[in-house]
Amino acid sequence: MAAAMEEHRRYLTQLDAAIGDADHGTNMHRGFQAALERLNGADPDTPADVLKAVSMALISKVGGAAGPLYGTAFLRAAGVLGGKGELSAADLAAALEAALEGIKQRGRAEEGQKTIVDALAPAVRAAREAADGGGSPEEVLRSAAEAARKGAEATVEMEAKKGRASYLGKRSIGHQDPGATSTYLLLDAAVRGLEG
Amino acid sequence: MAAAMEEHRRYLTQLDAAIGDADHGTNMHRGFQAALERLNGADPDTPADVLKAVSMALISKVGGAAGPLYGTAFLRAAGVLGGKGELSAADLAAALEAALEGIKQRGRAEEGQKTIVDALAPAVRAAREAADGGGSPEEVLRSAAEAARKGAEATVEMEAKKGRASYLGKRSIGHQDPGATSTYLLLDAAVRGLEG
Amino acid sequence: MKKIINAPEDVVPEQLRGMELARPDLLRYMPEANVLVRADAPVEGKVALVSGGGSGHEPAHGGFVGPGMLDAACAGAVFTSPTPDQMLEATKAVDGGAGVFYVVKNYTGDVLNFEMAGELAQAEGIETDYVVVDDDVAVEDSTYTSGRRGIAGTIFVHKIAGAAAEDGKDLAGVKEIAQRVNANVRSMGMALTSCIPPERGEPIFEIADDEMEIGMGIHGEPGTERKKIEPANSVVDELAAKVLGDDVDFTQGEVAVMVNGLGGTPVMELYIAYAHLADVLKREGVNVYRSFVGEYMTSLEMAGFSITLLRLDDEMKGYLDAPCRVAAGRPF
Amino acid sequence: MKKIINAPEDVVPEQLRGMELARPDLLRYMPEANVLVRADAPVEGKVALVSGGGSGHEPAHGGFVGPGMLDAACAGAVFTSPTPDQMLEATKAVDGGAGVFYVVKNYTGDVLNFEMAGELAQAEGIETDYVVVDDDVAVEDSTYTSGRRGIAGTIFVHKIAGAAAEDGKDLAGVKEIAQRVNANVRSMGMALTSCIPPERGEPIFEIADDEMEIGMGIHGEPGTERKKIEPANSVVDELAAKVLGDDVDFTQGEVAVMVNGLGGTPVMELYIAYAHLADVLKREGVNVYRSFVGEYMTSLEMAGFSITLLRLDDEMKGYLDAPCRVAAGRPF
Ligand SMILES: Nc1ncnc2c1ncn2[C@@H]1O[C@H](COP(=O)(O)OP(=O)(O)O)[C@@H](O)[C@H]1O
Ligand SMILES: Nc1ncnc2c1ncn2[C@@H]1O[C@H](COP(=O)(O)OP(=O)(O)O)[C@@H](O)[C@H]1O
Ligand SMILES: [Mg+2]
Ligand SMILES: [Mg+2]
Ligand SMILES: [Mg+2]
Ligand SMILES: [Mg+2]
Repeated sequence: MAAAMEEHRRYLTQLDAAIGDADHGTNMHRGFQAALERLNGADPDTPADVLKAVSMALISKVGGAAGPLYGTAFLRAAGVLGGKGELSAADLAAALEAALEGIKQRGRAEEGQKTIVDALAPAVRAAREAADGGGSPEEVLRSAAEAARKGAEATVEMEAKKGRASYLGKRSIGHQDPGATSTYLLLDAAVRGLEG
Repeated sequence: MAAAMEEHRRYLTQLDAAIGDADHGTNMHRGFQAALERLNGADPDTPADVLKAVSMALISKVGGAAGPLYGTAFLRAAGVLGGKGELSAADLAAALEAALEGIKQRGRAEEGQKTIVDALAPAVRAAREAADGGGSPEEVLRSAAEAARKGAEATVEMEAKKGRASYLGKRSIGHQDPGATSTYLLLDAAVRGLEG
Repeated sequence: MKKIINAPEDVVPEQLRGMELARPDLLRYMPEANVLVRADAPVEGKVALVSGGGSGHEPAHGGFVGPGMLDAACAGAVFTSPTPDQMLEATKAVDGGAGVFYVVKNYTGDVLNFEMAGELAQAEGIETDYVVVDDDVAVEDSTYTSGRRGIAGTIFVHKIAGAAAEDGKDLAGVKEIAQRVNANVRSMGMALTSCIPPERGEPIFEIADDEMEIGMGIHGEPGTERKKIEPANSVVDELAAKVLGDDVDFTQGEVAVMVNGLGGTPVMELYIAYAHLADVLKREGVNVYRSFVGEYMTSLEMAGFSITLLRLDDEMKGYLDAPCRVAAGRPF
Repeated sequence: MKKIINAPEDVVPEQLRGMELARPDLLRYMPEANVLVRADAPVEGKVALVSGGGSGHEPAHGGFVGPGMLDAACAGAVFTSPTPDQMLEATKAVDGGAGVFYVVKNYTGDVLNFEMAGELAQAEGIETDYVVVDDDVAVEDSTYTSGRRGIAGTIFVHKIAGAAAEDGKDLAGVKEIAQRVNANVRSMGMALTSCIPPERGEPIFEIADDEMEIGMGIHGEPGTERKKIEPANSVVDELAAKVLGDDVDFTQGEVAVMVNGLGGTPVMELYIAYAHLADVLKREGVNVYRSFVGEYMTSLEMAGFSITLLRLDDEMKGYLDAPCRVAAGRPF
């Protein structure tokens, strides 16, 4: 994920320049670099420990809107996984659901407001469907990422109601939301992580 | 003269931009506009009265280095002319000499320092020569203007020792001095005035 | 990139260190947290005021730390809200036992991070509360959206709530007057140029040489309208009409006026704008109590300005006039 | 032209009127003469201080008019010395019977015009005297040439001579301490961009995006060297070396330090420069008494800064610290 944020740093910042303040890429990159360092130092036991460490890094290093939102998401996901070692498809779906709940609560956002939620909510639905249909963990993530990509693309047509882009009102229409896009990129990076 | 300053305003300012602060054209234009207004309102009797009115306008409206210098020059020239009506060739030469003395005193400048003096001093010598040689008033002014032009051109090679350009040291070499140039343009305008 | 900096990633700590070195009488720098606190913090028994936000708005907020205003300022990366960790450090450093009050500008990031910091502080037994400032009338107000931005009006909250805390008000009292200031303050800005965040290295937006942006945010967020540059008086007319046309009736009582430069605009132009603003206010029946012309809340080197009106009551007047000692702008 | 102005020819009177309207407690504007005087002028029995110069250096000089500093400031056209007429009007308005003292920056125009004003005032029976400030070490010193320019160090003359006059010194005494300040103050600046005089409408000089100018004047006069932009610390090293290498020994006693922004440079960058300057001074054994970071003497929207060192004696320290009330930069 850190590599993905490194790779897409300028792209995300570019998206943020159009309707925000041109720092989303830098913010995410800084956060995931910090997470990487924390993980390299810590050698965590369980997936939940990894998520918790990432959450702490994001909360304490990112700032802006993305820091507390993604930080909360990773923390909540860690919460539902408890001490589990190997994660099942259902575990993954539940973790994504908890993450979404955390973000919605913290950000007081709903679908259709041109935020992270617009990528994560469809991702959660797709993950749940894949898990319920007996898909593998890899399939769960892959369908979540695919749905997030579509969700992020769908933000182009939306008018922002939350976050910095909301100040633009109708002028926010026609641009893809940086946060929704970074959500897709993170899920996509997770898929690649499993594959590679 | 006011027309000449209007015409050459940008040129003088351009010269001043290279080695000064880019206002000589604006300054001279403002001053001679004010002189014109003053003369239109006053209807002066003698050439000396005209010069005095111009001097007052320059002193009170120009500011910068050029205001007090040219103001003093016109005032001194008026001084030697007294109440005379028609001016002889000798009168003109004497007036130019007095103007030069005034400027040298006020500005503590000598020839070769890349200032007004470098146009006016050769002009005075040429005027004196023409007057002594029996030239007409028109010939006196014409040779003064011609000498001033050459003098102004010769400032290109000089290093400024007085005025704002002196801060540049050797970097002032290679540029024509704005004040010397405006002296030539004023004399040239006087010639045209007599001719036209 | 035309900047007097060393490495872009060092601008925040270097400038904070510079402020401490320049004003050791006023400021102490906590390098681990990128926080400036009052040199004499904590002040026993006083409610402590903490503000902060992304860097790039200097002198806000570190320049307003000192007796009579803020107890601490947390500096985020340029245009990026600081993190809860920093805020928690600041909170612990300034808590004098009477609680800590956060002055937060209404940006999602700032609000969320200060909220988390408040939760963390409360878990450590420090009472906290906050006000969210949203004075920018360029943005449409609505409870359904993020609402309005906080811009230069925030400085009036710092001053008045700061004086109230110095005067001994308790946490609830400080919150009440901070909210009262926010309810009575309205601002709007415009920009002629973009600014260049150091890490980005290029302007946030392109704007033609004959264009201006009305209703600009202080982070380079696009404004409400892009149009051809107009004379200063027309621009002031437009901003003033928006501010006066909002829901605060500025013809009642007296107002404080601020003409705030965004960083790249010379002092001369701010006074040219103020001259016309004073005429407009007079014509509209607005009585000016005091006015403030200068740089209070900037946006790096952006050229432009904002105007702010605050309707005062007697208590606010007293606190506005109360002495304070801060680094921002003081010549001597 | 990216400016918040109306007509270029109106910028001076409009901004002076704006200053009076913004600070009626401090300033009175004499529109016929483009002069700002202390609201309570003339002060009976006090030596009156008058300064002035071309406009475009705001807050200098009008922003330094007030109790404890200047009695009047004469504003010329942008970057053009004011005229003797204006100075005479100012002189008459502030003369309280103890004489009038002119603080003049060393530019041919300023010197000649103030000299003529002094002659005119003396003809009207008002005693006058003056100091010529020439603190800019970028220019080589020589009695044969015009000598050095007066730049930001002038503000220290305003402050200290102003406090001395307020303290009751007579004309000779004020002149003596003003000369003492000038003898002990040295400055040097640099610029990243040109400024745009309003009547000209375009930059005074072209400078590439990766270039800077060292030893820049405050009127857009070219500096001593043009080179590639370097990190802030290297630039500070270079300016500090020139200032410290001049003929005042700043390691004796204590010094006042000024980092002065030229108008377009954000506060952030001034503090970044100050952070390193403080390190350099410490390393060189210079003891800082007080420091001043901000915009004191600008050059319209030029990006850049200057550093100024003043070696203090005890009397100067007292006058530097004495209270004053002026419009420049005061936040509250
Ligand atoms: N209330 C919210 N709920 C969910 N996501 C949000 C909310 N506000 C903003 N966001 C997301 O945050 C992204 C911006 O993040 P970032 O640029 O890092 O923060 P900032 O806006 O503080 O600069 C937006 O693109 C949007 O997706
Ligand atoms: N001491 C001096 N004696 C004679 N001429 C001078 C002196 N100083 C400056 N000048 C002339 O004045 C000119 C500049 O005038 P101007 O641009 O109007 O004033 P400023 O330099 O104040 O902007 C120079 O080009 C030079 O010819
Ligand atoms: Mg952003
Ligand atoms: Mg000039
Ligand atoms: Mg941000
Ligand atoms: Mg000039």
